[in-house]
Amino acid sequence: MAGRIKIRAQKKGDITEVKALMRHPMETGMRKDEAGEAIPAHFITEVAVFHGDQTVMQGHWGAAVSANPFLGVRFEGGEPGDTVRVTWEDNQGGTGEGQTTIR
Amino acid sequence: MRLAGVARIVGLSLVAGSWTSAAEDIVAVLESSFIAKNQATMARLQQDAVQEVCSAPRGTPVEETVLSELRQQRLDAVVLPADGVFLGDWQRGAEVAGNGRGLQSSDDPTKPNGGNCYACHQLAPDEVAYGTLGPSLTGYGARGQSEPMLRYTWTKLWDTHAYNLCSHMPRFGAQGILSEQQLRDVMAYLLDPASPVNQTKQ
Amino acid sequence: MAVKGVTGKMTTMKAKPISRRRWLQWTLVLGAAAALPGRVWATLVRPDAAFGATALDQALAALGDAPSAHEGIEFVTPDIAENGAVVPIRVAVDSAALPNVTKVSILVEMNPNPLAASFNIPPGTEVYIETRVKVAQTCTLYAVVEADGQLFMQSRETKVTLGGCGG
Amino acid sequence: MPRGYGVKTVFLWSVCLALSLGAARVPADGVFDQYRDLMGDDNPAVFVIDEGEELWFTAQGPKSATLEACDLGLGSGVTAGAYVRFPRYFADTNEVMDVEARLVHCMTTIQGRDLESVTAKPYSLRGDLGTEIEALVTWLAAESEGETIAPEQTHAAEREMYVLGEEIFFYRAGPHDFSCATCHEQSEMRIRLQSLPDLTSHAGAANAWGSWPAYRISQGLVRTMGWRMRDCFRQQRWPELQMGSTTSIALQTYMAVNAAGGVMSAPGLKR
Repeated sequence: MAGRIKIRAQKKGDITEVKALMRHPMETGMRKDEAGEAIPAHFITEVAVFHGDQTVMQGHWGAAVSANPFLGVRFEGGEPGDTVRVTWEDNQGGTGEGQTTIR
Repeated sequence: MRLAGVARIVGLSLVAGSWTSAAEDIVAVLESSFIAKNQATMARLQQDAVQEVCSAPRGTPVEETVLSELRQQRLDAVVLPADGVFLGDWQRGAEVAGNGRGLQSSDDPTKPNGGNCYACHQLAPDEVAYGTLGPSLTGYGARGQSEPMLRYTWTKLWDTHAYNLCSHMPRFGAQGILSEQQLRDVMAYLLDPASPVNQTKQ
Repeated sequence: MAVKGVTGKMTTMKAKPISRRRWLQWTLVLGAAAALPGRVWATLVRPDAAFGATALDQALAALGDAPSAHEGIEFVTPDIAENGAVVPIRVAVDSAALPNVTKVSILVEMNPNPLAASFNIPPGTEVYIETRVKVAQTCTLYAVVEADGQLFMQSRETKVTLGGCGG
Repeated sequence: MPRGYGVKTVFLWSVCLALSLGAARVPADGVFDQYRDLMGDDNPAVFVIDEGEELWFTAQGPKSATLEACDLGLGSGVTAGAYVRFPRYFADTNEVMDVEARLVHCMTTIQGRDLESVTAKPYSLRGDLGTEIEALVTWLAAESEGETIAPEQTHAAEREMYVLGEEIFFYRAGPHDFSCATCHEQSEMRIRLQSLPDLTSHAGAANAWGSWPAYRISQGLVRTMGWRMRDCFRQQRWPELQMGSTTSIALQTYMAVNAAGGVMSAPGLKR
């Protein structure tokens, strides 16, 4: 089940700024639901940003990244129309994917 | 689920006649709109004399005699501490002042209720998360611990309506929200010179 | 099921409400995900020891030797957070003052597991990270960067208050 | 219908909108201005808007119908600008309804779903990502983005609902003698650091009414005004307010009429 990612990539001078919002609960495993049952840990563990087929950033995340995570990165170069893609993987084997083109 | 049914009935009566804001009609509407949840029972929708008088929308006049009579009743009903000991432990008082729980449907009824004083008042100058609905009580201890001041402060906590009818402040003693010991501890938090309330800002 | 693709001109004035209907002019790419270019992060090992650490010094030790403070790291966090569940942070490193940074890690001292996230920065990518982390209680946050095998850091305190009406 | 992102087709939304913070409520002395600036415009409510839109177009219930035939007061299927006219009187039910009540009506009539199941869990509990009602109301609010708040007051029942709403607003009850007015009758006030809009004033009501539903950062969820009132009553130590009940509709009428003329700017972003 691919989670949704919303991305905007904007050329600013000689760098490209990428902002991404990801749809994910980022459960720490320490919270309890109304019935007092622990809600299992469910959080993004790996995230990556690509410009075309080049890796722009790659991160490891813990459960302390906020729910519906936000990520902002910048890389040198990139032309309007180029593809920018973001992907993630979580501790339950779920994946997320989003793609846009540079403005 | 009485959603559609009851709303229709009330809707009809709305259309038929103009709405008279007699108390019974509003209680009927409230009872059709809420369901009991844990300790928050439907009985809590019923008003007592103070609540009824103090629920008049702004600008609706209430005769002065009614107000003064009720205020006197509240004053007479105040229960001072049994052994005349007004001050408890300010550390425990600090906990009561910071605890916003108690008597909600989501609260554990076996745990002590909080006073949530910080919701509306500034107290210890170093605590930045304070409310502004009530006056600042920082440095309250400077008022000293004379008998009248102890009785005044106790009465304000027990039932503020004894002095200021229709105040927004809950009746911590009269409504059984805080125990006598908790009230003593809050009194100490306010009046004890060692309490953070009476220290200067770091 | 018809899904309306909507594009529209976006006003970027911050004060005015920016609406969904007046989105920035984007091209809408619909279609199956292109094949992932190899398991790129498989080559980079997740620092599980650091993520598992339950105390700040333990997490730092797992990242490398003790970091020294460095002015070249700009670490921005709010002085007071409206809620500890979402604390926006920004790390930016001036590569002239501190060159060859390859990794940025964010730690929150009083969290059950202080290490919140770590980012690998390949050449050609600015050392610039914006994200949002959970802060369990008022404490010090750390931005730790690795350059030429050495750790440097910048720290800031963020206050987390009991929000709302306290209940 | 699987919740949230259980939708099979992979949506490569490449568009990220910048939902403004709406009329975010910050204490007068701006203690959270820096925090709000750092948060910027990226409001996760954008996902919930999409999920609401998808639900509107998704066939459900015994009649396996979508909600496209639902009349929100501007004609069946008309969603743009519908939210800002609520609460309003509907001849087909002979009732003044809020958005939540009207959606429930369409679900039971057009889709043939039973009232019990549709209203069993209106609002997310801890650990959920969002309920159907929350997503639909969020999308409908976004469909009124920038519109002028103009609740219907032409029908006698609508005007009387306002009078009832005002009366309930000042009704003090429960162990703490709280009413809505206890906290929402004065401007520039706050509980701890939580600012309190004066809902008896136009400015305060427009600010509040125009920015709900809103993404609550403390919960990672978009919450509706219906939920906001239910949780307020919980803290007032009252029993539990029912979605679409007369009290809920009356209070929203009181707020919306006080807010009339203001601008809708939801979903907002709140603590």
